[in-house]
Amino acid sequence: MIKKLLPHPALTITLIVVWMLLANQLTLGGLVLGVIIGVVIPILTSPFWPDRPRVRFGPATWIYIAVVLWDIVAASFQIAVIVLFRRSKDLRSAWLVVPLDVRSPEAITMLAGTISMTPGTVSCDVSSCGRALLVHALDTPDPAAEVARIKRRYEARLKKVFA
Amino acid sequence: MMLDAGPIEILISAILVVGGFFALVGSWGLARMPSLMTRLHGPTKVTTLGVGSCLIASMIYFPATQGKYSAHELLITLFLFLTAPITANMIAKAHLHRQGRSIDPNPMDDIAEGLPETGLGTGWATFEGQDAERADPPR
Amino acid sequence: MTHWLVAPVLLPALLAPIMLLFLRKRLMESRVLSIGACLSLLALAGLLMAQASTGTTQTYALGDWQAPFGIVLVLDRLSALMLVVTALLALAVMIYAVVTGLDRRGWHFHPLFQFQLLGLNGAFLTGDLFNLFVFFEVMLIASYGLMLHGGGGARLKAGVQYVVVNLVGSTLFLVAVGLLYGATGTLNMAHMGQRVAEAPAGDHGLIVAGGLLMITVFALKAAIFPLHVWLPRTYVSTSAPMAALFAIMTKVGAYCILRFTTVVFGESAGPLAWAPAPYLLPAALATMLVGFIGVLGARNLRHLAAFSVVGSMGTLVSAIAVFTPEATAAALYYLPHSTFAAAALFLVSDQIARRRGAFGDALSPSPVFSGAGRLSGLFFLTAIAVVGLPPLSGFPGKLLILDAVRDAPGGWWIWGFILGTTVISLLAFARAGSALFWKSAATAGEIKAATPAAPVAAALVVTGLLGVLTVLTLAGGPITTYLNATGQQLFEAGAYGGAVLGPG
Amino acid sequence: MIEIAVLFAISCVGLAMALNLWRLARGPTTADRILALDTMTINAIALMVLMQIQQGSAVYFEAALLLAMVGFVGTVAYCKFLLRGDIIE
Amino acid sequence: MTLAWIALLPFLGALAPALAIRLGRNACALATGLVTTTALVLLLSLAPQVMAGEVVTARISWFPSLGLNLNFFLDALGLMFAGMILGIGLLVIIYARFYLAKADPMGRFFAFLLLFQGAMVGIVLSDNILLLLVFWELTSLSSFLLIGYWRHLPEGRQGARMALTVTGLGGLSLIAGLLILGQIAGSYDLSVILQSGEAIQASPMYLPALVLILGGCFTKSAQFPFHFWLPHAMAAPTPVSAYLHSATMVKAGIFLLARLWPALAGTEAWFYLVGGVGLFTMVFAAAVALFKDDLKGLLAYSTISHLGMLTFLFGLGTPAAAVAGVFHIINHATFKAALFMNAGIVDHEAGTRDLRKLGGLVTLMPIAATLAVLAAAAMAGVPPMNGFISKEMMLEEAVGAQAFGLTWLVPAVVMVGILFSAAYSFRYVVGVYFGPKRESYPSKPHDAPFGMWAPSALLVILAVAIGLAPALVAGPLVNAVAAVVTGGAAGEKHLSLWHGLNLPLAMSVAALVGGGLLLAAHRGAERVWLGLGLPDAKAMFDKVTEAAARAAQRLTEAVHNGSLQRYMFIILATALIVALAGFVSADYVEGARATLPAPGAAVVAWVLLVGGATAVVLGHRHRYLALIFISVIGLIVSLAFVFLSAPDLALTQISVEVVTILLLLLALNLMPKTTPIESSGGRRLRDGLLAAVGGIGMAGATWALLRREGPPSISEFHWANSYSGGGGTNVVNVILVDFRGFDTFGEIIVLGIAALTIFALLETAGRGASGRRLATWSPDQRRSPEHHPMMLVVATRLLLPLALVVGLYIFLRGHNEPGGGFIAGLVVSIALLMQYMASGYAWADRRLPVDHHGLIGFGVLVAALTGLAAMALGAPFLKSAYEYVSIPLIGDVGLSSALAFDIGVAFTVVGAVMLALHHLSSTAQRAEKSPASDQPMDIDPSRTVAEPPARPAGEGA
Amino acid sequence: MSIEFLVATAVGVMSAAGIYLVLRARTFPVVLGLAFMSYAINVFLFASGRLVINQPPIYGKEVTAYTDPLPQALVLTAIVIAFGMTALVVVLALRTYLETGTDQVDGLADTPEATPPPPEETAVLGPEPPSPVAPSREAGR
Ligand code: NA
Ligand code: NA
Repeated sequence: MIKKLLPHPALTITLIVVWMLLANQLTLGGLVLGVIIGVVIPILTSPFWPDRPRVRFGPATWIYIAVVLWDIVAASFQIAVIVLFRRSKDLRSAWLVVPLDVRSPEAITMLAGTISMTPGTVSCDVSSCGRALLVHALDTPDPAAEVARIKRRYEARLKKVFA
Repeated sequence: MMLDAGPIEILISAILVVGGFFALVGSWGLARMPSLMTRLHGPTKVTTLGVGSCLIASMIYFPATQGKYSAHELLITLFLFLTAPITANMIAKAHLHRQGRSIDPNPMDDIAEGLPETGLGTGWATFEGQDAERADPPR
Repeated sequence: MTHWLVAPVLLPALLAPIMLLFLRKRLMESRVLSIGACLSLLALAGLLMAQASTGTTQTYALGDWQAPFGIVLVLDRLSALMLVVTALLALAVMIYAVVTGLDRRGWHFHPLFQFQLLGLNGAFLTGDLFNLFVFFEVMLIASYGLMLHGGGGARLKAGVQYVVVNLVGSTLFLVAVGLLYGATGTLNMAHMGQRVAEAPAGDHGLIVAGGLLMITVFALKAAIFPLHVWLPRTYVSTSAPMAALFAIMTKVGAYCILRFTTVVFGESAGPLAWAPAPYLLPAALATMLVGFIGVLGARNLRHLAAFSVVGSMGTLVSAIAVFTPEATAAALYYLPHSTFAAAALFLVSDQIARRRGAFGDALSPSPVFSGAGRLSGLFFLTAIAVVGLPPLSGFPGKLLILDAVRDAPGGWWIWGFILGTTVISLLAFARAGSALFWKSAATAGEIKAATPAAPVAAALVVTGLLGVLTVLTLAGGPITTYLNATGQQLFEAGAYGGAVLGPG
Repeated sequence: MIEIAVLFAISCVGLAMALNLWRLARGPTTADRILALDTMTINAIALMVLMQIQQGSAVYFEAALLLAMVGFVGTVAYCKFLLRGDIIE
Repeated sequence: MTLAWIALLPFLGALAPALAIRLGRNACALATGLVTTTALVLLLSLAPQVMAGEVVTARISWFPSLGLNLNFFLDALGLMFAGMILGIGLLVIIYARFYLAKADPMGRFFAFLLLFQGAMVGIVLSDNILLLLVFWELTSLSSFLLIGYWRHLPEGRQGARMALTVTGLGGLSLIAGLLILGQIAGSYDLSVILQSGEAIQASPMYLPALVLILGGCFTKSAQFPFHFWLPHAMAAPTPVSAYLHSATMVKAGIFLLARLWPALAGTEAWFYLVGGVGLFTMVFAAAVALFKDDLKGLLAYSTISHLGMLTFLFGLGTPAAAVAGVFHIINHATFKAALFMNAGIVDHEAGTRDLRKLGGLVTLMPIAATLAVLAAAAMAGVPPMNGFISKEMMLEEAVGAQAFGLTWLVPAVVMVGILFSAAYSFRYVVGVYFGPKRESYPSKPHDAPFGMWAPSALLVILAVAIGLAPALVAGPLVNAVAAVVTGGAAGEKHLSLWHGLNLPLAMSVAALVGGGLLLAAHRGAERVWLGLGLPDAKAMFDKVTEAAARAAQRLTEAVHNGSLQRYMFIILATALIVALAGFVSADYVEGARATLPAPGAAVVAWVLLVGGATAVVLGHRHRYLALIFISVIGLIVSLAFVFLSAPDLALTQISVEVVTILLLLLALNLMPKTTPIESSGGRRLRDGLLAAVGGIGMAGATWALLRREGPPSISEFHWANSYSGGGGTNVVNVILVDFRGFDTFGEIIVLGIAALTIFALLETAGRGASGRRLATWSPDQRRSPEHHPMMLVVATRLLLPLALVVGLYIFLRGHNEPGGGFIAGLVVSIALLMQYMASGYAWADRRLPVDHHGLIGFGVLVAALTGLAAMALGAPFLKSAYEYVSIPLIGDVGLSSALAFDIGVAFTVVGAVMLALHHLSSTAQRAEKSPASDQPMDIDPSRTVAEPPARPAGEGA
Repeated sequence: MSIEFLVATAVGVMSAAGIYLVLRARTFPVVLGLAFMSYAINVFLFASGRLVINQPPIYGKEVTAYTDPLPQALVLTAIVIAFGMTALVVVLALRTYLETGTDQVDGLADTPEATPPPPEETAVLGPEPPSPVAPSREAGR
């Protein structure tokens, strides 16, 4: 019953927040409307999201978000430096293959997205079995270390979010 | 005016300068990098952050100057951060597909020898999907 | 508050979605509803004509927003006339389409047909220039669907041309609206007329350019030379009933030229009065010539019919281009005549082509075919109507025009062209009929019918149209009385504006 | 001060868009052009936000939001076309 | 009113034979005869009054404002002609009953004949020249049917066509002439026109009117050079020829000359034009007739000759000549009808009409021979036949006439004419009935049945009677008619056989003797005649019409060559020229509105737009690239809109843009990806020039508008009443859904129809040539095997609800802030399309069981019903209402009927967009050989069984 | 340099591009041309209400300056209609191509002297790129 009514509780919360952001004012009426929307829309769209990934809103999640946000900022500076100052022929571009432990498509996507938004790496493809990510690194002296960093810094944390 | 600049103004200005700078750098990277894979990095991260900065600046600016609180910018940022990696991923896939396994046969690029194996016995999705054989059209 | 005025728009606007929602797979019900709708529209149009014939110009403020701020529908004698013509033609075409099963040969025939009527009726009623654009688009897009209905390669190819040409036309329409709005600050045609009259001299260049561009767009719809080029292939390629229905589409162009010019550039427009007029007459004359030369050079019946539409538009617009009440009245007599005559010609051509199997409508002899007697009679009468010979209405129609334009500048040119092109078309139709019926009678062989012959009811539709022409002829007195009043009404300075915008 | 910062940022974004155009025209691969277009869209969002600050007006927001959403769909469609020809299959 | 009935009876009666034929041929002929007899009796009942000098009239209003009314009048001239038409008509009907073969459809024949008869009677009874025109043209049409009656004969077809074309041409000339005449006289009624002779002849328009009217008369009465149609009209059945060439059709032209004589005759122009043409025709046609071997050909040219003589007589312009003309009309009708019937009998019985195969029939067909001798004598002008008397009268007038100051010219020419006339008359009789009997004739000749020769006998008796006692038999009528024609100037003329020994008699005798001699020397004369090598007018006519038709065909096909490229060029160039011409034709003063300084970003945007446009134009042959480039334009335009205070526009542009791109990409998939270079350099230059001029024009127009203030816009009202009257603060939206809601109503209908048409187009794509092409379609690009990339699928799943929330938000705020139903509908559509794109058509479609047609219908209906609700409350359609209602927990909510209207808009938009794209993509599925899997993503690791990787993770190259 | 000048010239450029493209021989460029014309006309129609910055037509009691909302409403309607029309013409072009095998606007078959365009990956405005290993065009054959 609950599952039918709230197919994606996290989504419901997100939508309520989004609605409040859109409405741009904190009124009771707006909140009621937001709740209605947050409940109704996931029900309407649930056929398009048949899987139910379990997302935990624990500290792990917040830590993960913080780490990623920080890395995005750092990444940008790093890339900026490369873009501005590094000569093209000095670039140490490399392909990385990141073997995956996470299995849910949501988690893999999250990881891939994180990789893309963080320093010097863009995830380009998934293996056809879904167990490895193809990542392009703009400038990396040690590809293996980079892979290890990705698995440690992001994948390990993600596993806790998608428990 | 400049003399009146309070800390908030300075903060906003700084964020704006940083935002503009990142936006420019991202596009500069796009323009000057030697190959598509290297060009992909600038816009994905730097430009997105540049836009994000502008949005944050806006988010601070309106409450600070006009007393109008607005969180709309947060939504745009959310959207951009959600979509930027997917965009990059799709462009990369399209590029991989168009160029074949030998990526970026560009003399400026040192990864011309091709894609690595997955190491799992299977291929990359772009090249070897469920119906790889059928999909290759007759030459 | 009387709502009759909006009914010709609302009726199809409601029926079409209802058919779409509930009758998509129910042909019989759709047919009954469609024919019923056509009949109701006819009755409605008749009622409105009766109201208009009192001479008062009625308006209907949509959304209760008065002109010039909101959109108003305006009913005067002219629009009532156009509604009646449309409804009559629609009824005939709908019956023909049903009895020949055209409506079964594709999707959404009946809703599209209703939408087409909606666009036409709206265009004839609206008093707002931009709203006219919207109804043009409704009318056009429905016509695309109907034009393509039934499919086939040639139809599709021609459809591309038809659609593209009209899209460019719509673009030009908007350019004109932009210029006129920018220069006058209004969209209501009556109001625009007042603004044009008051406009400072420095604005005149833009206003005239906008006005002429507007006329150009209408001329494109009306198939006026050299903008007529799209018409023949379109009309030839579509199904006969749709070509027959499209006979009214060219008249929309003519109607708009008349309405727009009299309201916006009318007598009261001061220095800009009748500014578009000088361009129209030479173009109309050339249209007549090109049309009837095309009739003479046609290789098949449908080309003949299509070019005769072009030619008759030249005749019609040449009378309009004179811009006098008398010539307008004459043109308005010729308008329904040429509409029904063209429709009859397309429909009779279709029946002939069906009977001739693989020989189709080519103007070359085929072996004798069944029903040739009846069809030759219908063809003969239709040809008489199109050429403009007595006893059908083409003859008084042309006489009325000749009589009315005599004293106008360029009147002798119109005489020469009308009489000259009548000779050409006479020769052409004589050749065509002779090849189709007389030579065929002497050609050996047998026809294997490829397409099912049209039922007798199809011939009855043509007979009905010819009957309408007969009524037009026999009732010439009362009809011309109405039309003369229409002409007077259109040219009465400030009358339209007063009715739409209120006194003062 | 903010005015100057905004002006600076706008100039940067404007310049960035010009660079995007250069890449768009120059290519050389189709993916480069898609990327250039996508970046241009994102820069346009930045421009809208900056103009919003410059003018002190809030009407740019929906446009920016919609552009973010729609730019993504467009880019995906372009890529999908390159990959499969058929964008909806 | 009797008069109107006489004119209309044959028309109404035309149904009688058509119906009676079911009862048999006799019934058919009887019915026809009854109609004509009735009309004749009615006519004769009026005769006493008319002969007493009274004019009988009937007036029925028809087109009063035009002056075209059913006004009839009967005077002596009308009586004479109507009597001839109906009387000879009756004889022809009797004759035709026996003449027509069993196979000939008699009902049709008599129906046509009655139509023709009615038209002729109408001409002679009309008091209104426009009405006369109606009947005039009707004679052309009905004679066309009669001449072409034997549709299997090529001569019949050609003859009919030629007759119609020539007389039709003349008819149009006549229209012009009579309209001018009416204008000069101030009325189209003959009774008025005939009173205005002096005014007419004094008018500067007299000469044009005269020439145009004569154009009608001469073509109808086959005067040179329009004579050539008449001999070919002989292809008609002989009864028709007899009728057309004696009393009717050709006489219509003569009738009109006589009718208009008081108004037009007497001037120099009339004398030379009418008299000259008549005289020449008389001589020329007589000469031709002499060398015709076909009996009917001979008679046809003799008709032309006699018509020439009549024309000549009326052309002389003297009252006495007019009397002679009137008298000869009667005489000619009697002997010519008789001769035609005779020729028909010969043809019928001997099986040929060729003089070279005939001869010596006098013993085989004594009755026919007797009749022929008498009728031909009348034609030759042998006393005591009626033709002799009128010829003498003609000669008398000819002797007195002088042309170009020469007194001998006219008599000399006339002399030649009557000499030939005598010769061909003799030739007819001698060639058919006398001379050696032939070995055999195509069929065995014997005298015809009574019914066939009786009508001609009657006519011959009449001819003899008139000849012997002209004053008694014809005198009163001729005098009465002459009085009408000349307006009483002729006085009483005593008709007599004997005029005394005078020059005309001498000429007559000389002509008869000379004619005999000429016949004797026929063979030699024929050689001379053929040696002249006169051009064949019919061949020339044929050549001219054929050439005209071919030229028309070539011209038409050259102009309308089916090239859209050309059409577009013509249309665009015309629009440009016309607009430019309009612009320069009136004053223009540059406006003084202050301009806004452009910030740098605007300049950059401009550069982007121009660069994008250049890229599209230069790169348009790579279609896919062009699509990428064109997106730049959309982006910049959206930016411009938002910068220039048009947020609604920007939102709409942005969302429309992407749907359009999706649509174009979907279509491009199945189409060629490149455009070949087909236009020549010259054409591209030409197109480029037009584009440049057009661009400059548009830029100039924009600039001109932007630089001036212009009058106050009606939108000031919208601004002022948006909130108070429309209940919304977004004025644009209030305009859309309220002030101009009717526009929006139409607009969603356009969208709906577009989708319906797209559906109808694509629904049939699987059939026919298109279906085959789809079935054999193979992708023209290398394709990645992956259909549904995992990451994309995951992202869109999250984006869908987000986008829906945004859509809802945009919808709800639209009335007060930028947004509204249309944009919301597009946003929702885009969100749904994302699912289709990512997860695949089949998968998404199963999850969206929505009837798109229904959505469209529902949307339009909701919008319409919103408007109707107002009507139910007595307000006009689409009148809006709004109310702020308090809802528990939510608070005050502004509810506007416009919101319901906007719901309709949104539903229509979603329905239309989804319907279109849905069917576009399903069309592509038909072409797909390896359908995508049902799974929403190709790779779903959560579905695959977890197993350890084959070997440790490989690392980057 | 004024905004008015930029807008006017932009309208001119878009119109010119539109006119040139609708005069091409294939349906697809013609569709692009129509799209261009639509852009041009939308901006033009919008401009008929004159240009104003930062005064959106959102009514407020304290707001006194505003841009002319009417042309905006007209352009909105025009955009929607143009969208419907474009959709239709695109599908019609596709359908015609499927039915007849040619996308010539005149419905004629490809002319033999028609020359193929240069390879796709060539820069439109820039110099030739190095030749790719697996050029997509060849792969497509
Ligand atoms: Na809106
Ligand atoms: Na709208």
